[in-house]
Amino acid sequence: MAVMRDMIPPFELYQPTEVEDAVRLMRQHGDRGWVLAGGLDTFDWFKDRIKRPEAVIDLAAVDAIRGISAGEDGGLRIGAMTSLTDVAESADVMDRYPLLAEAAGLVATPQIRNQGTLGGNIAQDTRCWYYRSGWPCYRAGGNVCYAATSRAMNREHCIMGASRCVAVNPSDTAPALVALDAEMVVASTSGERTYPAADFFIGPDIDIERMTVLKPGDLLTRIDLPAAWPNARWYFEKIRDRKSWDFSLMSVASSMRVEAGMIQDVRIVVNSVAPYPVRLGAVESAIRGRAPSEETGQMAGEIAVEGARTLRHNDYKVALMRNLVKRSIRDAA
Amino acid sequence: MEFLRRALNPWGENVPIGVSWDLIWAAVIIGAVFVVAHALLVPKKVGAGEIDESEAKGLPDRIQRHKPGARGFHWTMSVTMFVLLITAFFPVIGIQFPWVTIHWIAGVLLILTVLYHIYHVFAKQDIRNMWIGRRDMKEGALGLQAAMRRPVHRPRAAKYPVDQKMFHHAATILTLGAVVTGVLMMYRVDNFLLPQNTYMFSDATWGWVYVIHGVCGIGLIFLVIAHVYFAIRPEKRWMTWSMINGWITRERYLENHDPERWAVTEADGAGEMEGTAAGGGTGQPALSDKA
Amino acid sequence: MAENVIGTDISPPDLRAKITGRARYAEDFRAEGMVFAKLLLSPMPHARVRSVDTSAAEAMEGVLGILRADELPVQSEGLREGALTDEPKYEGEPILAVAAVDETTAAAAVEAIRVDFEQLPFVLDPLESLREGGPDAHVGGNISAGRGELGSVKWPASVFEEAGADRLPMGEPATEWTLGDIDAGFDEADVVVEETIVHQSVTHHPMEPRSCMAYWQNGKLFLHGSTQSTERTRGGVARMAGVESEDVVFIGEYCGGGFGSKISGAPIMAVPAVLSRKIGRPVMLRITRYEENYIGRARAGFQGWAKMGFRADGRMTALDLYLVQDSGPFGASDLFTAGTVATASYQPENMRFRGAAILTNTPPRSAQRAPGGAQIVAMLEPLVDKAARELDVDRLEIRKINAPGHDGWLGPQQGQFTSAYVREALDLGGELFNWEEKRQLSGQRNGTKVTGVGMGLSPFTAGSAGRDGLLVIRPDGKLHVHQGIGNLGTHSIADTARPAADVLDLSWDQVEIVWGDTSKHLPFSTVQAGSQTTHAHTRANHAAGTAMLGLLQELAARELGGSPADYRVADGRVFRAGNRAAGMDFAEAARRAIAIGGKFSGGVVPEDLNDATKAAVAGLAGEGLIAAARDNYSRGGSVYTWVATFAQVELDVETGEVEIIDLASTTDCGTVMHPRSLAAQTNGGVFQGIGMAKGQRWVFDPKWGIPFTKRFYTARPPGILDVPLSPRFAAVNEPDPHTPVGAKGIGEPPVGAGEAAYVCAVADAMGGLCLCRTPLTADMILAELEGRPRPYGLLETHV
Amino acid sequence: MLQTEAIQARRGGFTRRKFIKGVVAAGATASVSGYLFRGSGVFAPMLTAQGAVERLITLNVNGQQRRVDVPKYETLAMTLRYQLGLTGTKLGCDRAECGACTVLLDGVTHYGCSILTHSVRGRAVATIEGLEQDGQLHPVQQAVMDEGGFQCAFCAPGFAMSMVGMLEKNPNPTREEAAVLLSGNLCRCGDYDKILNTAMRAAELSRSRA
Repeated sequence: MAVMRDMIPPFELYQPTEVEDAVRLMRQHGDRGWVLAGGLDTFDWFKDRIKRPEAVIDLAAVDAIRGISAGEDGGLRIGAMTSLTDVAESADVMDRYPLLAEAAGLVATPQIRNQGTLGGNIAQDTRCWYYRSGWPCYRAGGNVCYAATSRAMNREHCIMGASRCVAVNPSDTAPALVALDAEMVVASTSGERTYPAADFFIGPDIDIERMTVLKPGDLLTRIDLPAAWPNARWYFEKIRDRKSWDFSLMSVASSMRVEAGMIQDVRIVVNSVAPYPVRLGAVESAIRGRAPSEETGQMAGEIAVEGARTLRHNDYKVALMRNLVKRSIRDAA
Repeated sequence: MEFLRRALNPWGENVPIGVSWDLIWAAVIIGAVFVVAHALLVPKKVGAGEIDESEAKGLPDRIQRHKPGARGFHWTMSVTMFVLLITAFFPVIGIQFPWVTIHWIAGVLLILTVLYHIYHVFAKQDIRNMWIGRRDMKEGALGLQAAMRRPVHRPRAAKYPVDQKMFHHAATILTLGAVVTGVLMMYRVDNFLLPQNTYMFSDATWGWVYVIHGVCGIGLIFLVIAHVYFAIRPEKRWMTWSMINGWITRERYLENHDPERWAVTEADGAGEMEGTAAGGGTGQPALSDKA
Repeated sequence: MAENVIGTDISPPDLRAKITGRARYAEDFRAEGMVFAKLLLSPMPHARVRSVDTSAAEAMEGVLGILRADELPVQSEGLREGALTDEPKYEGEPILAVAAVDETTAAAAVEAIRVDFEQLPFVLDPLESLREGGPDAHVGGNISAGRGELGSVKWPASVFEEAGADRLPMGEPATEWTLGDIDAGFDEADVVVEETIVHQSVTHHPMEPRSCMAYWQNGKLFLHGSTQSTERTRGGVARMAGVESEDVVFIGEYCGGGFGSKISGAPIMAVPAVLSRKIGRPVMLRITRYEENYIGRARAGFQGWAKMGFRADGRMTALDLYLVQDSGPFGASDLFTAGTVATASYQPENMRFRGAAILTNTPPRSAQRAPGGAQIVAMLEPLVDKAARELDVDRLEIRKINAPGHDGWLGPQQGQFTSAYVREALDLGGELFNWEEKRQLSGQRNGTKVTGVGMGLSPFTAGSAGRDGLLVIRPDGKLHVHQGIGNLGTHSIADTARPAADVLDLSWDQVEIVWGDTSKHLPFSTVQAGSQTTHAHTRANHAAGTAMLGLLQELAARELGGSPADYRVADGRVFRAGNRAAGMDFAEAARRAIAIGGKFSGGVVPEDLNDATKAAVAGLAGEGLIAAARDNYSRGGSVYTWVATFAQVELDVETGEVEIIDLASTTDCGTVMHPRSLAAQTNGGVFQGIGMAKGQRWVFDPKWGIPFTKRFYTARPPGILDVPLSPRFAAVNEPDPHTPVGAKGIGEPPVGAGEAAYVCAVADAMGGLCLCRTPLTADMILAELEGRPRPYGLLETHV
Repeated sequence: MLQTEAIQARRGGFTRRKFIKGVVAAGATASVSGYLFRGSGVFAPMLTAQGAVERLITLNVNGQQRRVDVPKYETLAMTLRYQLGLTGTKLGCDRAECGACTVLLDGVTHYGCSILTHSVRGRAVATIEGLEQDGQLHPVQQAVMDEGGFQCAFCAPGFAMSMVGMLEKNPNPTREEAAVLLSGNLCRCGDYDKILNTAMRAAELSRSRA
């Protein structure tokens, strides 16, 4: 059968307005259903004719999961369908969680931020080009990782957390949310569950076919930002080949509370180095009680890259990660 | 139901990539049906055999059936097998955990135990213990008829009854199949033992490697179900115990084993008696069991 | 007196249509009963079709027909590329086409077709093909031996062993020329520099993919397509469809970018043309970006080696070049241009050029803005900087020392230039950029950022002979300039008409441009490529304008008495010298021309016109005062334009990222026709060059021969944030003496200048370390700065 | 903020129905004037499942209500180009990467190639064809004329719509801000300098007209 990589194959479309209906439809269609948020990851899969769901459940009209409101604990609640532009330009987010506003504002392009959603951005699939070419790799249910061979082109692939699959998580907002101790609220027909952001993302060792805990029938409805980090020092940087559209070669997000010149508490998260955003727990413990200086940053960087395992073309990521971690401490504002 | 999982390779060619996971359920269901059917249809006869006291003289109370090395092998293999099956199939059915490293390390352990076993068999045991000869076949046929409640006299077995031998051979084939393909698959995952060599074979060949591995794994699901079932069947528990403590009682020996086919010498105290040769020459196992 | 129509900014006549959405590009046309075609692309980089089973597709409701390669008049064979093929030579080469009532059905039908392919050995890296026993891109060879024949070049293993991994193996070259004595040149040198140099292949990726729509009416083929040159596309389409040229109406009023990839249409146009005849319905072939990536042409890549010798005074005594070209499956001529272009920059006293153009199973190459030129400039300029540093000669100065003057020479034949104001352009650039001050910033560190400054000088051919010009003054009193050239966005469709208005002293609002549809009687023109248009076609329209002037004078003398020499033409009137009232306006002249007929109204035409022009004139006969003329102006040598670009960058040493802080370009392109458009063309070319330098690329999986850079985000053409916000520009504006208008082309030379300026500035920021390769991405820079292993071997190209 | 208003407008647009349904009863699958998806019979008769959307819908395009039969998998750019004849919206990549298909939905820029037509019901769709009012060019269009903007201009309609969206958001941008707001559009001619000149001129014209 000839391969064709153009044109969306037909599907049935549902546009529920309530979460319960969405969840019910998702359950009804199981893995033959597809949840459509902003669609910017989705349409690639459809147009490449690699994913062919029989039913698409468009969340655009589910108003309950869009918008930004105050949380009970003084934090913020962001509906999963809130556009990235709304997140980046919300006065509340800019004021209290500038780290997230910055990360959301660096996603792709204005048009994509206008349409793409926060939920979609964090739940997006990896951009490994072997996988996205429709090749039968482990992540696609096959029996090989094409990106980890001795001849593979894997400049963008991971240096940590690999387990058969070496793809990276490409999200810009994911590391920011982990660094802010966000919580993800997931609905399904069996009720609502909440995951700390760090547990929301999973590696291929746990499930090689998914990037998050979301299974068919699970709907990410809300991202809760606790009041733990407002007004903390923060740093976000995204390294990419082109200044617009591009996915990150690497991104770093940090939240830091500094008192009397010393780091009291800190979160440092690096993305595009592993199949999930990597929170650097060892680095965090090592630098508590130290000044956020060049030296501390240097030390943090060295610790951060311990255990990194490079592929044929991505050795530079070790240096880049070390330097970005350093900057995330030294240059935090 | 599909038997194979197939996919288009990068050149658009349809190649197998593995065995269909539906077969896991098939194996489980067939195993369950077999167990239930067997439990319902085959009569339990614990200690039903009559003992010829004349045969008993000179025999110790306890007769060693499995030496510690053999028992060690069996239980190590059991553990690795369970680990392998759980790590292989639980993630497929939706119970997720980081399984790959555990799986291949368990696989390496299994290979080591198998190697030990092979060495042991050739160096210290008599491979003919596992040989299925004419008398075994007859024993099997009569056993089958007995199981079907026909009024036949089931003869006593050699050291290993024919069903045990058959199980052993099936397990051998499936385990070796899984081991050989598993070793090849180690070339496709990141490990410190073998260098990655993804393109050692064509993708169709690789596909068959995965298919064989899957078939063996799924076959082992069935065998394990059957094995565990028999191990806990009341009339076979004495055998299960012998795999734990190494010996069987003289009564069990005489009930179930034909001293002609498994001769026990007087020197065989519990766990220490040496079997002496009394047969041989006609395809019969030499009754020397150092295990 | 009409304002001088040359050298001013005008609003192009098609701009309103473009900005209101009314401008129709190829895919915007509809025809009654139109259906859609989709292509089945080869999944393998090199294969042979054993058999095709279309039965399932044909059984689908809505499927109207299937077109196979053997049904096309032009067959794919050896080095000749057909629109479809049964022996694909790159992954993505079209095998067959399916027509259906809608695209969804056509796509499903393509998927339902079974093709049995026999895999053949393939090669992505030319060096692999050069090894003994290495794979060849074609069954039977790896180079073009001329006249469409295949040849084979293999080098012994010793050549590769000697070179090692990081130096170009240099076996027996397939092409070679020398000037002077290369060894003597190096003996004379005080400083010798030598590097392995690499330039990637780059897809053109015009914004508009090469979609096309065709239908047949009364035995004539009507084809809507995207092309750089209108009239010159018609013949190609006729050949592809197997009909006579006069039976083709080609419509291509707008072209959404070509950059050399749509010079005279595209081979794929044969598909809707032949398929629509087969099924009796208009056929739209909407080419997607995915398909464009494959069939949309690309710049040839190079793996090379260069050695330069300089005297202490900065003069280049010797240049030794060896280039291995990645020619794609059907060949490319960049290699042969590259050596020639090098001479136009440096005028080396002694030179040797060696090379081999090797066929590979990668998408087809064609000219891309300065083919060969941009690559060699970007590869050699950093070496010149390296030598300048060693010699302690200023980098701007060393270029001035070696640049050609008016007595300069070009290429192995050492031909003359028509004009060469190169040093003037360099001086102007130095001033515009403030080189003297900026070069002091070199290496300055601010936090983690280091400043680098660099420049690039890029020559390229910029003209040839024009063909025919055709002008009509209609009874509406306006001058209608019929343009056989295309409208690919350079504004040349309007700007090349300006000399005709200038000759007639006519204000610009009295000029109408007729273009883009061969049924509108268009003259035979140059192909719109090679930066020829501005030079060549201003000559043709100047000739036609002069002919029109003569006709007006003759007509006035005939109607109003006196001799033609007594009459002047200005402001839309022909009148007696000194007495504006004694004459007639153009509308009157047109009416009288129609009444008189004969040579005034297209009845008689100059013999030397091309047949297509004669046919166009015949079609217009009787519609006004008609002047057609051929460009018979003399030629004074090679027409070349030079662009110099200067760049200031900041390199972040912790990330390898580079930001361009300032950018300035200058040019010697003769008379400035249209200042704003010239600046835009130059900056656009410079940005394309920067795009190649920064990150544009191809990546293939070496095992499968399949590319991953099929999308913009993976192929990485530059976006608005990747280039400086306010590039500066100035032109020398000295007329070329060998054309009546003085203008030379500008399309191509800026590309190499921008690319070289960027790589030189980055090298400068790295303390003069030349990585000597493009694209120069953050990962490579960072690895170098951190002393970590290189991400890629020095000779690897598709990374 | 415009975006917030847009969200509210959409909220107001939906009633308490459990599912959004088209205005026409089920079973209405008759084709209107579709070129691209005229229904070959292979896919068209896909029956509308219980609770799924209907094909025949009304779109608000450039201030006009347009009734159109839209397959559920059709994108807005395709509907505009092949069903409504609005070919000013270009397809450069069909993958949300080049911006040639940029349209405004309730005043906000979107890639027309990457949103389902069914997802824009109840939203005001603006395309390049709707900018000119009574023969008067929109300030963005006038700015293009003044600055001689664009070369091949295949990207022009998309860039123009992005500029209109930009002005809604930031009527007085700096050159840098304009570049960021236009960074979702690609110009392969590299005419970015002139495009930014045009954007700045458009802002100027827009302010003077307001």
